[in-house]
Amino acid sequence: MHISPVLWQFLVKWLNASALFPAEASTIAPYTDALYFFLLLITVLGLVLVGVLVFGFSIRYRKEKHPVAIPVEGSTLLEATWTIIPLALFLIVFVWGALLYFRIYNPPTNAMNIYVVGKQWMWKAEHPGGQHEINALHVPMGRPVQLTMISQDVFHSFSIPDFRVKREVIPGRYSTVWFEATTPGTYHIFCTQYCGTQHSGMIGEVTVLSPDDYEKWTQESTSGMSLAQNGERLFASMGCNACHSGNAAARGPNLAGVYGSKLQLTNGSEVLVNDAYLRDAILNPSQHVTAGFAPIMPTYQGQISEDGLIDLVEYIKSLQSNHRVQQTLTTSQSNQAAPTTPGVKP
Amino acid sequence: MSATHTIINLPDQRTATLPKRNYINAEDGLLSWLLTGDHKRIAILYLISITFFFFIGGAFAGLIRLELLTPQPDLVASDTYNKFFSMHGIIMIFLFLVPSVPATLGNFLMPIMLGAKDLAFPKINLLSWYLYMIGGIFTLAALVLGGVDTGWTFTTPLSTHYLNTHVVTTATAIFVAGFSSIFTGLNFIVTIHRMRAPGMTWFRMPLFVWSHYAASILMVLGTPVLAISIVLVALERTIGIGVFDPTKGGDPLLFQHLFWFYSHPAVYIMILPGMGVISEVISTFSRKRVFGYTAVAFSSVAIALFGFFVWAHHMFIMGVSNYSALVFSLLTMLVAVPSAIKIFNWAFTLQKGSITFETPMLYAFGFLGLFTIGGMTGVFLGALGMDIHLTETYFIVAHFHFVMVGGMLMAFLAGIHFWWPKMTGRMYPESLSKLAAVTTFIGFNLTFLPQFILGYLGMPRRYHAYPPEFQVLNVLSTAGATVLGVGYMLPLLYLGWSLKYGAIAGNNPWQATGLEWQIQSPPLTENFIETPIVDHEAYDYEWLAHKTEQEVTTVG
Amino acid sequence: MALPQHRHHFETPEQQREAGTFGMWLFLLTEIMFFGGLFFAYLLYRNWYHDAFVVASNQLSIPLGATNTAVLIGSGFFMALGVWAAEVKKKGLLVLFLILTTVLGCVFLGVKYVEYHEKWEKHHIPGAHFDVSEFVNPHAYGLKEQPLAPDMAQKTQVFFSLYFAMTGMHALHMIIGIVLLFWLTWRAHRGEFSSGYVAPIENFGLYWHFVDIVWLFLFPLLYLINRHPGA
Amino acid sequence: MSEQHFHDPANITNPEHAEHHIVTPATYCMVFAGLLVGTAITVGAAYIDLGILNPVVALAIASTKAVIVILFFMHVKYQSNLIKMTVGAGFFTFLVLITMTLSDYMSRAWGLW
Repeated sequence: MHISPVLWQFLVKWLNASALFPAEASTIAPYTDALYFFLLLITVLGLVLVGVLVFGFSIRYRKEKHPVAIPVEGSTLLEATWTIIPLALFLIVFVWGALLYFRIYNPPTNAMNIYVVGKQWMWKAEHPGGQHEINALHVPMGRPVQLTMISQDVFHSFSIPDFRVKREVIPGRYSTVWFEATTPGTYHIFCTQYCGTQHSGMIGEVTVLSPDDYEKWTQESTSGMSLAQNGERLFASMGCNACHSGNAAARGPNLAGVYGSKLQLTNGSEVLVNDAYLRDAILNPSQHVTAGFAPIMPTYQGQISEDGLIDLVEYIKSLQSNHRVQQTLTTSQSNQAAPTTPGVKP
Repeated sequence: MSATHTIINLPDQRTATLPKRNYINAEDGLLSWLLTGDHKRIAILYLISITFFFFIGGAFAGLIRLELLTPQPDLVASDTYNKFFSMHGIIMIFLFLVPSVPATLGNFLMPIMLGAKDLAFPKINLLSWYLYMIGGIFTLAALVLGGVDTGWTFTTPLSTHYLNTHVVTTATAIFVAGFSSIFTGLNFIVTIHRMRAPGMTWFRMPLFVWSHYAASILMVLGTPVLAISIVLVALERTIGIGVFDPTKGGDPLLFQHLFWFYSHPAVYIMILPGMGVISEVISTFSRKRVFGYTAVAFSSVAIALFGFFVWAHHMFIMGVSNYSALVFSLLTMLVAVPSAIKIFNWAFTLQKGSITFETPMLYAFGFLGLFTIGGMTGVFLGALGMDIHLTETYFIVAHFHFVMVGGMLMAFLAGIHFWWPKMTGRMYPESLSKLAAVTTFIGFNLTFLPQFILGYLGMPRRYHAYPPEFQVLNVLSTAGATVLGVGYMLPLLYLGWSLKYGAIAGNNPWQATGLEWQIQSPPLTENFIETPIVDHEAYDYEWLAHKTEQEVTTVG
Repeated sequence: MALPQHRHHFETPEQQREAGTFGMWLFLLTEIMFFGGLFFAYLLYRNWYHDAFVVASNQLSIPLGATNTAVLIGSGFFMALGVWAAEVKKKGLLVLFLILTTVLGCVFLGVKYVEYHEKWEKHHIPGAHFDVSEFVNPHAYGLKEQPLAPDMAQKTQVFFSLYFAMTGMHALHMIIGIVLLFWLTWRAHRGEFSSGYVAPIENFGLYWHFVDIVWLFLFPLLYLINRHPGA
Repeated sequence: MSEQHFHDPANITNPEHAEHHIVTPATYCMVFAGLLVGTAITVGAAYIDLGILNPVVALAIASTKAVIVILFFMHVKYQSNLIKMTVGAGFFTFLVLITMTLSDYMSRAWGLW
């Protein structure tokens, strides 16, 4: 049969361009693949075993060869065998899978943080330095990156198959995922949770850069204002500094150094202040009243966008050092004097 | 196949006739069917309506595969594509898979296998069919009015606040169809407890009955939780209550919990009756009692019991706590064990048998292979770390199609072929049906094996357009779907043909031991002329041989 | 043995009766799980938004709720007596008790209507018209409650969502039950249950008592979260 | 349940069978009174500050009332073990729903959410 060379060329190109196994582009990928191959191995073994039994018996005991069946009741020994061996295998898989799960979902402490906001139907990444990206994400190679993600509307799911990471992006609550990219290049970002009409259009690319290139990229794409600076403006414009002034007589607790600390609440519980806590304390303040303060803070539900909340959280996080505290005080004083910054950051 | 290969034991075709009086010709007229209390007639009603919905759902599957032939979104608009997979899922799950074996084969056979004249509540049985049809009509109404694009999982807040399609209509359909399923399960449980013939002890029941018993428990206890969560979704859409709405303080994960509390046991509702069919078929064509009868029986019950404890494995990446993820993953591993026990017991049933390879047996072999793959890939997804990469991709699509289509549909077809002579009194054409069985098996593997690879590559499910490097595997899958479609059309054609032209089957063409094979085909309306007294174990082929011998001496 | 209601596929009426009872109980299992989903949602949100639940719950009237509880217990009591009357084949008593059951059931629904109507007027029905001002600023409305913070006040909507979902589902069961009661009363009047065939009455009784039980839980959970002032 | 109908001892007579027991109106009246008293106690208890015990007491009383209704009004006391187990199974599954779901909510690292 004759195949036209054009068609042939097309087929060859098409087949070459197609993928069979995803790239291993993160430190997690080899671990995931190891478990995958182990599981594949026991699947194939199990399948071969069942196949050998079924076909073996079928050939050996087919009617022509074996016209009269011999009754067999069963065998406790065999039942025990195929209860215990699969159970043992499955338990190994369970332990292995659990270890992998904690490796994937527990970020190292030195991870750099990038915020991701999902909305119908796009991904918005916000770097601490103020770089914003839509449906794209630039990350440095060889450095752990933690994504703190939230959705503005429905459930989404942030997936980078070549890194073997995925996490649901949920409305109303931060979820996190981390990875450390090992190979420069571009990789797919998918939204894997069905989220409405353009679900399959909610894709993007993560670009892994060498540390130098990443440095260059951050310089070039900065918007001039870091998230914390945006947050500072928002902090002042919402009048937060009226209470959270840091003075001893202030009506609200001092926010300097609050991030990462253990906080005593009026209801007696003790909480660790993290991103999620800060966000919730802005939206549902009455459930998070610090001990010694009155529950007078109004809710900001519906008044600040998720991006704005991220800015505020970043700002409060940045209030760690004494230097920043000083700056805040001066900024807030100057802001009180000056007319409030117009326009809430979108 | 020459006669030596088979056990088919047909009456002499020149003299053979269908029994003069049977449930089909007992009464005439459409009304006599629509108002019947006879479980066999209701089973036939179910069979017709289920087949209808199966092919509608199948048509949507075909359209989905056609769209995915190319990476571009070129056949239909995104909204239309979303409606395709939503309708495919809703119709196939709630209108085909859940009622498939229980409502047709189970309805037809359960009372006969137990030696009863009917199910305990014939009117409720009929009501259950009407509820099914009302559910079906609502689904069709949603379809005709413009479809629904929630996916079958109704994820909140997407389904409650962000879609403008006919969500409430579809919710009503699922609610009503759910009650159909509840009533079927309730009827089965009461029948099994209360209607067994004298001597039919629990451990003399066929395994088909055991697996239906387990599935019925799940139907009765699981379905209402789905019903209430669907009601809450509908209320949230219509009047705006705030139980799942995060902006009002509700927790959308609560919906996931309630939804999967039913929808995970639902997959056992779907697969357990199929397992019952496989037990019957493999035993009959090996001419041997099922290996480890009690182990198989108890594994059905164990699956039903553990089935209630594992639902959150659908939510590992959704933000359930790490601790509960651990618990649910561990329990998921436990529920995999009874399925493994069943597979090995079936394989060992063949040992020392006298095996023949009629069509139902071919389907059963298909089931064994495909269900093994489907079950093992389930372990992939139950392993926490692995699940992160695999969930919400084509891997999971392939996994549940291996279990549901490769497992359940294969079992359904095995059962339909196996009991076709009993239901209609006529044989299906053997060689054509073998061709269909092989076609289905090949087509199925071609369709869904590439999807495992696609899934590991990371192709997300429910994607209308996809990156071009995934195309080759998608083309393979679509090609397989075409073959699979042919494989499913064939039985429709030749089974229809056999209604009129098939060979007369006689009472017991397979020389099987079940009570249903000891009565005429098709059976009388009241099944038994006198209540049978059971004095032998299930699958006792020596008893059968002895009985046949006696009949020959007394009659001849 | 020769009851006209004995169906052919049962060997004995006894078998038929027990099958019916068992079937009814299985149906009640589904009802347990049906309400179970709602009760779980209640449990969850009550713990999350306890303050809002307390204040919102205090908007419900204890006299009305307690009266309704008593009414429903009475209705159940007459239903139980009805079952007894059928068992001892006293037709007149049976009809009387069924009518009393129905009347009390209707009274319950009437009181429920009054309560719902009040919620409607106060804009406490969840949805677009829901209004929290009464909870943010109770003193302006003459209430002695502590004011809720605005964010917590919003959560009262969750309480009322559950209140209407739970009592609504319960009321729906009551309405279905009352429709069935009319039918049963008519059949009892024709003497169908006076010859020892009592299964429909018994099974309906099970259903009716189950609906009672749901209310026995709903009443303390919804009305009595925290009635002691100052806590 | 007389003998000659059933050739099968394993099926109908035990353990899923129980004699049809007719509960007397006197019992019903006692139950009725008990339920009314229970209601009064619940309302009363709600006005006393018992701290964490308030919901516990309320639920305990409600459960007691429910058990009384189930046992007497619904005749479960006089029913076969099958029915008793059926009732038990319902509450068991409800408990599974609650405990397994709570296992998630109670161990969430994010507090509420």
